[in-house]
Amino acid sequence: MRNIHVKVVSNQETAPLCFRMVLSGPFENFYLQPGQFIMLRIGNGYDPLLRRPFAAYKVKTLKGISLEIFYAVVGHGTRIMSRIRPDAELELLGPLGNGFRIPDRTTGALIVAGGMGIVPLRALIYKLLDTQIHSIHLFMGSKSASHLLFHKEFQDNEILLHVSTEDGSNGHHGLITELFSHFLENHPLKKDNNVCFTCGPSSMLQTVASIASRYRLPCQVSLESRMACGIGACLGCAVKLRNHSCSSSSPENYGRVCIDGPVFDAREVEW
Amino acid sequence: MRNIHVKVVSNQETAPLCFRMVLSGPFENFYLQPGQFIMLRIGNGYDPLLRRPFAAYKVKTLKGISLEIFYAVVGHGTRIMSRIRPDAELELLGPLGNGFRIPDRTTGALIVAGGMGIVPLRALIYKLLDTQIHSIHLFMGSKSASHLLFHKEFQDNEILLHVSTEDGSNGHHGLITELFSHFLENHPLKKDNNVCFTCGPSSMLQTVASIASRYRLPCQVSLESRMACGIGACLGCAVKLRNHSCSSSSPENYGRVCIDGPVFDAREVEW
Amino acid sequence: MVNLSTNTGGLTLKNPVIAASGTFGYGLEYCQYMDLNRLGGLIVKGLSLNPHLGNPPPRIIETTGGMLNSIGLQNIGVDAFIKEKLPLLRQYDVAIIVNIFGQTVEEYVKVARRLSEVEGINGVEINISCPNIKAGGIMFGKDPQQAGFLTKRVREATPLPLMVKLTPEARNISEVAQRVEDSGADSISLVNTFLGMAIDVETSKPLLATITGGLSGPAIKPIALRMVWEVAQAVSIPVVGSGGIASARDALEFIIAGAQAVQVGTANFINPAISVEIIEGIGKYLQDKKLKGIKQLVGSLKIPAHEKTSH
Amino acid sequence: MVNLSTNTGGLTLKNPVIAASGTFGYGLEYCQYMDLNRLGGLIVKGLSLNPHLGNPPPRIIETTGGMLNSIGLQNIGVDAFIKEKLPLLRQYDVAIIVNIFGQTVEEYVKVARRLSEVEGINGVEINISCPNIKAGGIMFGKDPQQAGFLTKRVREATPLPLMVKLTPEARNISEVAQRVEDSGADSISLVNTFLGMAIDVETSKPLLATITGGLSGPAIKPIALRMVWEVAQAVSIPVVGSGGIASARDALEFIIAGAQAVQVGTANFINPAISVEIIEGIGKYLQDKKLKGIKQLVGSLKIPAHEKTSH
Ligand SMILES: Cc1cc2nc3c(=O)[nH]c(=O)nc-3n(C[C@H](O)[C@H](O)[C@H](O)COP(=O)(O)OP(=O)(O)OC[C@H]3O[C@@H](n4cnc5c(N)ncnc54)[C@H](O)[C@@H]3O)c2cc1C
Ligand SMILES: Cc1cc2nc3c(=O)[nH]c(=O)nc-3n(C[C@H](O)[C@H](O)[C@H](O)COP(=O)(O)OP(=O)(O)OC[C@H]3O[C@@H](n4cnc5c(N)ncnc54)[C@H](O)[C@@H]3O)c2cc1C
Ligand SMILES: Cc1cc2nc3c(=O)[nH]c(=O)nc-3n(C[C@H](O)[C@H](O)[C@H](O)COP(=O)(O)O)c2cc1C
Ligand SMILES: Cc1cc2nc3c(=O)[nH]c(=O)nc-3n(C[C@H](O)[C@H](O)[C@H](O)COP(=O)(O)O)c2cc1C
Ligand code: FES
Ligand code: FES
Repeated sequence: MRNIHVKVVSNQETAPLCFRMVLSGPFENFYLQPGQFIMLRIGNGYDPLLRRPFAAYKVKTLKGISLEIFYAVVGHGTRIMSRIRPDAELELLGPLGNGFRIPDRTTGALIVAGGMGIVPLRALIYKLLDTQIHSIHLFMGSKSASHLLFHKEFQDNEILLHVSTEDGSNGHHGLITELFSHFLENHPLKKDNNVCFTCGPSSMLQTVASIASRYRLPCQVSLESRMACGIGACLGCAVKLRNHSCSSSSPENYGRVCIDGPVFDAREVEW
Repeated sequence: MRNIHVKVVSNQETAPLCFRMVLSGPFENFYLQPGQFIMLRIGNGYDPLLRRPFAAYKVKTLKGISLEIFYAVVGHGTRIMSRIRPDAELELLGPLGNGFRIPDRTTGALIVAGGMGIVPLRALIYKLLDTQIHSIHLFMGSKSASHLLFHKEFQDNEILLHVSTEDGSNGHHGLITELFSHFLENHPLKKDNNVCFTCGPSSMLQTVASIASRYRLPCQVSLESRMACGIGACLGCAVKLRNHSCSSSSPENYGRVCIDGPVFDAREVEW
Repeated sequence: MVNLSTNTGGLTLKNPVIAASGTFGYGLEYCQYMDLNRLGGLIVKGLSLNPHLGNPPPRIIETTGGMLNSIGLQNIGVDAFIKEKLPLLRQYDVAIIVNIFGQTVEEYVKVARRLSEVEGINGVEINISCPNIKAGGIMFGKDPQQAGFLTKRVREATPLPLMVKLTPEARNISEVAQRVEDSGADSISLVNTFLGMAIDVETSKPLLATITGGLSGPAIKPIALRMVWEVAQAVSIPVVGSGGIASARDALEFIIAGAQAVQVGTANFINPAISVEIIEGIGKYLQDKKLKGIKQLVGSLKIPAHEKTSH
Repeated sequence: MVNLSTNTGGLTLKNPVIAASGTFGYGLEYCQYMDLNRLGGLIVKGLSLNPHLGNPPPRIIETTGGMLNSIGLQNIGVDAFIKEKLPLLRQYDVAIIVNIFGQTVEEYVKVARRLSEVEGINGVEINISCPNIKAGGIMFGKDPQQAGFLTKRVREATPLPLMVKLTPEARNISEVAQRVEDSGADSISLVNTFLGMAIDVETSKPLLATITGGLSGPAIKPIALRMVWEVAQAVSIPVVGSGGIASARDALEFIIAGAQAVQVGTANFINPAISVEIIEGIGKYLQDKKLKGIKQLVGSLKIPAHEKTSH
């Protein structure tokens, strides 16, 4: 966990308002677990002021090891970010947070990704494959076909892909949670050794968590929250958790997405 | 006078902390007089917030007409500017202000430039040469030899170059005003048809103005001031002028560098 | 078509965007860069009875997300304005509001009276909030009683729609607003600048010749918005919001918080055509949201349930 | 070598840079990113007698050059701090100052007393300026009399160096400062955050669950600096400046304006090692200017001649 100086190698639009940014820097001993994230300082001035959190992925290039991030332009900070030109120097803090945990004896994974939520899950998929877990169902939903990231990449893989789009331009016409729920209904699983991993909009996570709990499927959710520090100091990224400790009188407490998460056991979260 | 969108073609350091930025844009009917300036919006966010004023110069390139500016990195805004990469899009307001006036029957020019002050004077020199005024003495001072802009360009020209540096690394060791004063002492001029033009740090301008007045040499000074609007609306760029109008009771008033200047008759300025 | 028109107490504007005083000169400075006819209104630089020299330079300095100014209300005086600027300005189809100030109540009254004698002025904005002059200005704006008294006197002097511009430096801005309302103002505008300063560490000298100056720009927006929200709840006359508005979204925030109209100040310096972009952005927003007009939006802030109970 | 040490009323710091409360966790969060031993001091997150849950999310939102927060003083309580955090923190060579708050005067007194019973705490900062809790906090800081009373009671309860943290929302901050001085404070720190708000125009809902929150960061620096300058002239105990400090130059501005030390808050989020960079920058500045120490710089602002006469 360090603050390092990195350089933009490329920054290009790969889907409508979705950019891929490649960064070069001292990434030799930079170990990122799937689900962990980085905080990127966008520019050298005070606008945007705070760093922004992104999932990141290590890739090997001809020039050495690079870091790759995929981001959607959703507001002021990411808009400015989308205009950064190659060679620009940025600051990066990471790796941060706790990633997905693959329990021992896991044999299958049910992965539910909404929109940009696929980004950290992609790293997880490769890790699962590396760990010889080959029964992977990926449920991937997005606004439209053009917003389906890594779609081709996954098709070439041995994973089982289930796609939905809100406009019906690819796969199921509707929400990915519908597809997920429908699938579980029709395909009884050996539940003990299957794990559900999910990332996406908060409302989707909540639905996935409740579906998973219905099928007694262990479920790990990667949450998002606005962050200032990313290292547990500001308490800005609070998320309400169920309180298991007896020391406190209140039935709930606030966890920090940045350091207690971003990946939480779905049962811990007070939705 | 328009607000136009331009693109950075290049942005490179040509002398220590002095950058040349080339901009492409709709410059066909963009007529800049020497001494006029532009206001450049640096970046797309709010840092820096205000545009910065710069002298600009039209150059023909293979791709059409470009605008060239030379700027010193002196503070927050120019530091951020120095990190802008080619292809970035900026906004430009201009041409602004009143430039140098070459009076009819001018036969000779005495030009005194301090530091970056040479930038608007360079355009003036070419205009003078175009107007068939060939008796041009250029007094050019800077911190050190490496900060002398356009030095080579001017050496190749038919103008008479007088150089000073504060560290003695080129020409006279000392201030350019010393060289200017010394020259006038030893070279009586046909004063009527000579004009003095000057741009540089405020203290230098003041000295040049007083030397010029001693020799009854008409003198035009290009002033600098912090600016917000650049178009005469905010009254932020005020400079104290001597009041010639009888209507006002006060012996002085404030002029606006952006629209009443930046070039003023030295006698108008209340130093 | 959406209806952008709004009303700020006796004055109907074709849209809610007004150029703020002191940031738009006498209006004419901008006519090369934008179409003045597009504006809802335009407030000219603060005018006094006699021409005013203003403060010595340096008068401005940029700060993060904002700027400090200590112009000191330099102006050509009300008579020169009427003679030289108004005839030109009147040719545009835009509400012309004149910002006035004085060192004494009497001076405010005289300027207001003078403006009421001529054609083509649509409103008066009383500046009781300028931090950059030593007498008058903010003196009247900090204290509810003085603000009320001044408003009353100017009210008596002019039939023109009367907007009173408050300072965020008031000890209790809602109280000042209420007093101003009770004293006959047609609307309230806020905020003017915050008192700030900056120092040149190389020389240990203040960066403004007057040491302190007024802070404006996006930096102050969150505080300004909070104050507008508070004041809008405290009075029943229209409120005109300002402070750091630089985009349609910013303007919409103020409207949702309770402003009938907004003033755009410092942002004019960043982009001289910003007001037109803001007007277009508001129109587009209303259209996207399928709202018929501004009125449906004013004060539409949704308070979370848990906050409603505890207030 | 230049001497960076300074004194903030009964407490000698090896340099004038202190990490501000609430932006530095319990200190330990930062030890992977910087060397805590380098800091002049470190103020831990505001502590109350019992653990405090804090406000519902969303709790933060970025604004231009700043951020709003409504954390609501979530903390583990003074006992857990003493048991779990202090032993680890004490291993560093840095002045540990504990920020405290309460809903009642009695609660402040109890927390202060509890802290005085243990080893390793170098000072207490009384937070009478948090805008994010409904009872206590800012209530005490807005009114000179209440601020004075609270200070007096805490003063009686602890022999530890006592810093009182003022709110810029005070109706007259210099008056509050004087009262706090008279009531036995060893030093005064200012400013805490400004009350602000932000609205999501897509939903018409406030962007913070508590509607309003505290504005911090570079955006507020000019106002904070002006207040520090005013308060430094109004009191004779040391003043600790804060509000938007993000570089050595910013820190130097506050020192020149009259601060004996500074607190760095929001900037820690932008760069977790910023305090060290600021300390180094101040050292370099003193060296370049051939100054022997901080003391020569404190309050060295050069007032222009024309301003001296007219004040
Ligand atoms: C651990 C983590 C990992 C993330 N990884 C990625 C990623 O790989 N790719 C990607 O595109 N995005 C990712 N995000 C979300 C990303 O950080 C936000 O989209 C970004 O910060 C928005 O910045 P902005 O200035 O453009 O938006 P703002 O202008 O600040 O806000 C625009 C919109 O984005 C939402 N938003 C802002 N900040 C966040 C945030 N921190 N989390 C969620 N929503 C936010 C706001 O609610 C608002 O609706 C991640 C977030 C977290 C917490
Ligand atoms: C009409 C005009 C033409 C100019 N042309 C050029 C040019 O061709 N090349 C060039 O390098 N510079 C030029 N300048 C100066 C240039 O605008 C400033 O150097 C620049 O705005 C500084 O921005 P900054 O944010 O880096 O400095 P800041 O951080 O704002 O200030 C750093 C230092 O620069 C000084 N400064 C800041 N703004 C100005 C200003 N507007 N005028 C003078 N000094 C200032 C400050 O007093 C301070 O000492 C011109 C200025 C004017 C008014
Ligand atoms: C350079 C400048 C000059 C100003 N002059 C005046 C003035 O003459 N009268 C007045 O009432 N307000 C004046 N103001 C205040 C603005 O009208 C506006 O209230 C304030 O700047 C806040 O809005 P903003 O953040 O959009 O700029 C001035 C502001 C600036 C920046
Ligand atoms: C997220 C956050 C939490 C804060 N928590 C506290 C706190 O617990 N106690 C306190 O006295 N001040 C608290 N503050 C105020 C800061 O200590 C500081 O006074 C303020 O942010 C202004 O300084 P800055 O602009 O450098 O951040 C907090 C500020 C922020 C941004
Ligand atoms: S972002 Fe600061 S605690 Fe999580
Ligand atoms: S910069 Fe605004 S009047 Fe000159």
